[in-house]
Amino acid sequence: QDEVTLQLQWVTQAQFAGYYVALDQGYYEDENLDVTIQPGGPDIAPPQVLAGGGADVMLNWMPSALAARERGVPVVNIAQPFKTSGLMLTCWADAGIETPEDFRGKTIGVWFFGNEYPFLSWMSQLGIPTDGGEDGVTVLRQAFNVDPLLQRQADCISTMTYNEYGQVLDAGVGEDELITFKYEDQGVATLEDGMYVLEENLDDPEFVDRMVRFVRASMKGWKWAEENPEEAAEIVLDNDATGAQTEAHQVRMMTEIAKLTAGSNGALDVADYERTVATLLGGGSDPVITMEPEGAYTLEITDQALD
Amino acid sequence: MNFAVIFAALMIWFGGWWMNARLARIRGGRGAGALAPILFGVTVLVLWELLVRGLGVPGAILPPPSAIGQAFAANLPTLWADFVQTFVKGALSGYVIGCSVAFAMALAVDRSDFLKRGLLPVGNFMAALPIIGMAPIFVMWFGFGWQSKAAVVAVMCFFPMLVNTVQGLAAADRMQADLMRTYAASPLQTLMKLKLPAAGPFIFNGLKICTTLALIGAIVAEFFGSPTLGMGFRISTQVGRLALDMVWAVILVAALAGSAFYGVVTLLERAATFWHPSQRGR
Amino acid sequence: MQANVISARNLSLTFQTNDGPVHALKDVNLDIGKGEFVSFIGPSGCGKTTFLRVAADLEQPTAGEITVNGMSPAEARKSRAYGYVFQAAGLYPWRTIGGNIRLPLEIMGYSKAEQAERVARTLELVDLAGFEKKYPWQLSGGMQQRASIARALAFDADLLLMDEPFGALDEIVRDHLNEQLLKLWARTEKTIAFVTHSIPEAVYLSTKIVVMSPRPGRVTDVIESTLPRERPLEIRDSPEFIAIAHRVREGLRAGHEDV
Amino acid sequence: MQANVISARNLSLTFQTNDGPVHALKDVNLDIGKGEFVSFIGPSGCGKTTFLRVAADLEQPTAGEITVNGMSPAEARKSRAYGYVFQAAGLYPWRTIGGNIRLPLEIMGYSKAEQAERVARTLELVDLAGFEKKYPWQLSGGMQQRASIARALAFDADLLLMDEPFGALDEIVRDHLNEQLLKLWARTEKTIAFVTHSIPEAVYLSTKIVVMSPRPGRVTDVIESTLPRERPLEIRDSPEFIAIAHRVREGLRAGHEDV
Amino acid sequence: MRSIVPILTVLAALIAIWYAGAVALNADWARQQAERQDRTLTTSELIVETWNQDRPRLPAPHQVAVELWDTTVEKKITSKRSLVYHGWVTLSVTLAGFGFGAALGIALAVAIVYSRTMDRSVMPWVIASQTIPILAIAPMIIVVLNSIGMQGFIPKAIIATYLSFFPVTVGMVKGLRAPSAMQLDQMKTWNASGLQGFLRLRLPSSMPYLFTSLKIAVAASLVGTIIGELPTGAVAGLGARLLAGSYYGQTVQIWSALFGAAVLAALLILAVGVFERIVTRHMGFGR
Ligand SMILES: Nc1ncnc2c1ncn2[C@@H]1O[C@H](COP(=O)(O)OP(=O)(O)OP(=O)(O)O)[C@@H](O)[C@H]1O
Ligand SMILES: Nc1ncnc2c1ncn2[C@@H]1O[C@H](COP(=O)(O)OP(=O)(O)OP(=O)(O)O)[C@@H](O)[C@H]1O
Ligand SMILES: Cc1ncc(C[n+]2csc(CCO)c2C)c(N)n1
Ligand SMILES: [Mg+2]
Ligand SMILES: [Mg+2]
Repeated sequence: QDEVTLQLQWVTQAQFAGYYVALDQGYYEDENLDVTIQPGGPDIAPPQVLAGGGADVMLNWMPSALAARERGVPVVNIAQPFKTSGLMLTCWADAGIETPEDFRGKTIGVWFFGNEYPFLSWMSQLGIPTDGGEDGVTVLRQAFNVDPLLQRQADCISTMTYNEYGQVLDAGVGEDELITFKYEDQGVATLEDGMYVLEENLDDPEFVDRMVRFVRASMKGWKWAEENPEEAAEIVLDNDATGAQTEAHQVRMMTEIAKLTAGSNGALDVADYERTVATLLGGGSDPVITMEPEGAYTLEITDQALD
Repeated sequence: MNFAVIFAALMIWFGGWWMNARLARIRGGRGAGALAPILFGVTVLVLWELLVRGLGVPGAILPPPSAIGQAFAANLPTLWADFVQTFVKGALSGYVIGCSVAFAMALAVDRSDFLKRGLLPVGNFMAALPIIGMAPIFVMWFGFGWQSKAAVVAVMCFFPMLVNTVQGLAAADRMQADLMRTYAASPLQTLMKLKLPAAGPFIFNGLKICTTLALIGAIVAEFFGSPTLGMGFRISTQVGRLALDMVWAVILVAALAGSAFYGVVTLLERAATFWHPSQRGR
Repeated sequence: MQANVISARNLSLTFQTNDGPVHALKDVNLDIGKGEFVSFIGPSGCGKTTFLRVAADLEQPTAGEITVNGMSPAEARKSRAYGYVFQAAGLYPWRTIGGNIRLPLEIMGYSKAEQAERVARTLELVDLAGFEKKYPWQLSGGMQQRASIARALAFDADLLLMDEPFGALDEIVRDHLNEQLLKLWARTEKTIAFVTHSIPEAVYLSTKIVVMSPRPGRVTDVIESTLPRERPLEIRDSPEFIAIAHRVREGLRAGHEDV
Repeated sequence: MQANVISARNLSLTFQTNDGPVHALKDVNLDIGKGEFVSFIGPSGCGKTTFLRVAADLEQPTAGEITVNGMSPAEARKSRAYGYVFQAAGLYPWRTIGGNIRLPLEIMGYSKAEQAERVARTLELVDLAGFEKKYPWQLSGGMQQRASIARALAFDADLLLMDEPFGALDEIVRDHLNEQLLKLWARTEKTIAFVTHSIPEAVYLSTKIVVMSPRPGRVTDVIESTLPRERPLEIRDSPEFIAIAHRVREGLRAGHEDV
Repeated sequence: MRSIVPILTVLAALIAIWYAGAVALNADWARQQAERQDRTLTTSELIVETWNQDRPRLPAPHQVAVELWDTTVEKKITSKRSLVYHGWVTLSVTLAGFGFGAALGIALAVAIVYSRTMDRSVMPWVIASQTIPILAIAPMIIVVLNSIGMQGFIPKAIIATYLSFFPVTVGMVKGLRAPSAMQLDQMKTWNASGLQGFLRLRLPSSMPYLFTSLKIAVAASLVGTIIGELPTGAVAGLGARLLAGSYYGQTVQIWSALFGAAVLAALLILAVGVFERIVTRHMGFGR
């Protein structure tokens, strides 16, 4: 069997159901692969792990991956199971926010650690400064939970449709009390949760072959998960070493995730890629990437995997 | 190639060591005292540079010292702002609050045997509590600003300081205390003229332990939420951007600030407890 | 008859320790008159220090009674009736010699000028003039002892309790200080209770020698000295001196054999 | 004439301290013959301890020469030629009394059986039989002193260097140990160098008394004792004893006036 | 035993303050919830409400107690939901880190005491090393070690070692230097070898210092392990529980993990204390 190590970008949860399903259902084994899934965490930068040789393939958001590429870690997108972005801002309705223009003078919680790029380029497209002040927004570096909103330390916070938003609702807040801005709807969506490998490895046909099999099996896992959300959530729970997650939460997450993966067969849609790059390059004075990236994706692997 | 690099590294290491051994044999002399650790530090830096470059370690894993130096020089204003936010506002204020509350508490504990019996064991238990675990809770309670960092620092400093001060206030030996009794000294006189001076070395021990805790606490707390500046914020976001040279520049600031803080308290200690044998000897 | 400065009636003190009670003092009866110089002598552990500590209200008797200046020891302590010299020098290391001597004066609220004057005077008395600014560890053991004596003399207590003040000194210095102490006593008419291990010292200094023996600590002999108050050092070779010393030695030896 | 065990020629030792040099020993000339009992007496700080330490190779002289058993002090130390009793007892608190006495024997590689035998014998000698299993803090000060002496006697050194071994004891116990030491010395013919503050003790024990004076530390008088080797305690009242003691006291006083 | 009453009093006071704090911190949310449901709360309802929230800012003591009971006694200890299981994961790393740390600390101390070069050149850096915020470099340590193939146990143990060696070094240096000049001279008069001097004098006299610092070190090792468990992502261990609790806003879980850690620390310190008593009793220090 050939070994493959996958570096997740977050802790074990239904966001990564496809991979756990593929492992659990033996799809990887069918492809003669021995796959290790490494959970991530708030301080693990997957591109760093990849650069250090700690994993063969990583999941990442495209802004972060492209930024890493500019920083001298040449990562290449080989597959894109997520078609749609799940990122959004969730605000208190009573804070007086109706359009993005109303963000001025408000406090907004943002995830950093490479996840700030979509927000920053959106704001610079709107021409809203992010350094506090009267008509700018005050940015908080929010930890990965929803307390800043519930405690009203922030007027808006970053949430994912499939996770944090549900947590806000679970806390007892009504949907009518909130107003949400999906990046997808604002035309600033960037691609999330793609698979990336190091460029130099793609010169090795054996590696490419392994990735082809890996992507094929993973996509099989994703499609199974979309169809069987409850069982998929169960599989994820079995793989969660902390034992801290609840079933209800994971089932709902799986249901929401299925909406994001629905439009993709795993191959990167070049139009989506170009939209992402345009969003990032349009980042005003401090763009996330300074020039059009080259060779940041390859369709070779999905082409082989999906035919 | 790699072999040559490692060989060169070994040579440099032994060279530095040999020089230091020579230095150590030169007795006395304040200059020599400072030179040895500097030489050691320089040896380590040269080794680091050599190994990172020679073995081709990616900059995203470990940058060479020269790159760190450049990042440091190029980002002085940012680093200064981060330093003020984390060290001056977060760590220092928390340090002052935690240490002074603990000190006041220790005075109360010293006056009451009941409190001493009850509070000290509980205090010792709480001191064993991994306070960093409280950081997310404090960010929730006290907000994203420096106040939550100061709170973490204050709590981290509280117990070491309390335990040391209480121990110190009981440090006066029996004869010294009896002497005060023969003078029929008031409790306040006894405190000012006997207990506090005798507690000096212990109090400073607590203060020294707290200097290292303060910086660590303030930085750690920033990992659980912060405004868009501060040393912890900088480290965490720059790791996410793979700007490791900048990360190490911040670590450098932390080490410099921490060592300086420790050094200042040590100097104060030397001035205030000059009479103690540990300050006189050798 | 003079008023008694210290008067003990059936005084007993038992320490409770983990391996049983220790009878440090047992039925001690003793009167010390005003202006007397009383030495306590006896084997190690016979309760000499304990007796002084009881008189100073540093230890509570378990039975019997003791008065100091006609008051309870606690009242006497609160009225600052005595000065106490401990067995070891016990100077505060964070204060200079001058500062150490000034300590009781500060506590008792003397004026600054008065303090300075008294510090200078007592330093002179114990031959330490010029060492005011030194710290205790910069002095030899003997000098520290003298500083501690000066500290007890700095304020005007009519009663001095001295626990082996000259323990760590060599013979010559000791002789010298013995002379000084006698002079001071003659001049000021203080009452002095003095613990020592040295028989010649006890005989040379005292108007009354209390011989004690241990387990339980009690008084085995009280010897009134027949020596005149005026005592040159040579008096130690007189037959009278030798006779008293002999009696003390016998008393002591008896105490040792008991054990 | 006997061979000299210790022989010093123009021996000097100057300590460099931060406030200038301290002349602890200056041009000391001294011979100690085999089987002699030599006491050193002198005011505090005159260099008595320093002299013993130089002989023991614990301190290096800055000028002059000294030989021990005809060798350099370092060689003598390496051949384990002497036993040293320090000014304080200095027992290791984590070892029993027996263990403390056994310590030098272990280090010098005696066999287990030999160790046990010697420990028992020396304990007997200092009247501590039965206390082998006790820890130092379970003993009184005097017993600790005796254990420390036993430790120096346990191995066969012909030379004993003793620095105020009886400093902290009361008169009666001290007398007893003086007698014991004399007996041991008479029996084993060891050479003993002995530091003391007490004039009677020096006179009572020694065949030779070295009087020293301080700053710079030098020998001011060497008094050969005319007392017989056999010495009951009563000898201290003999006119001969008193005469020697007088001469020592005069020598001492001269040293004190110098200062 | 005379301390029992005061300790209980202090504990009772702490718990009372805790309950009061829970009311103060959770009242806002309780009122908001009531408003959402169009209810008005009486004071006593409010108080009960604040003590029984799902996501309290400060959980009430009984909530933590119930959670602790549920996750220790009620769960199989092999279950991932059992705090005992996570405690064990943390404990094993803590012990390893403590072992390495103590060994390294002692070795360094011996080197420092016996080598002037070490003393002069390394000691200042040992102090400086402790001013580096370990949490900041912990992820990097993990990534760097990951790149040479080490995962999970060892990186965490290394972080624990890093935090625990320092107190041992400092205490042990002090201890090895504790013998008085007289004791050292005594060894010299017997012409003892360096090894004999170490084994028979320096080592025994350093014991009290060593144990004091071992107690600090074992607590530090636990902190190091928890720090190591934070960034590696929620895998297993008390640190992971803490973090997971924080992601999902489950304050009760955070607090029970904290308490688990505190209990663990107290037990470890107690264990070192027992070991100390055995050793010192054996050595005759006891009293
Ligand atoms: N605090 C205490 N607790 C228990 N026993 C004590 C205490 N203080 C003294 N003792 C015991 O009481 C007895 C008398 O002690 P004390 O100090 O009065 O003797 P001393 O005559 O002054 O002896 P020394 O000549 O050694 O100073 C001794 O047996 C001693 O062990
Ligand atoms: N290590 C040292 N450094 C500097 N000066 C020293 C040192 N050791 C001793 N001295 C000085 O050398 C002189 C002689 O000291 P030594 O200990 O030999 O005196 P001593 O005769 O034994 O006195 P004592 O009766 O007090 O034991 C003293 O003035 C002392 O201060
Ligand atoms: C290291 C790292 N941390 C967080 C994110 C952002 N992110 C991606 S998925 C997710 C969880 C949502 O439940 C979050 C917070 C990231 N990309 N990389
Ligand atoms: Mg006494
Ligand atoms: Mg001496």
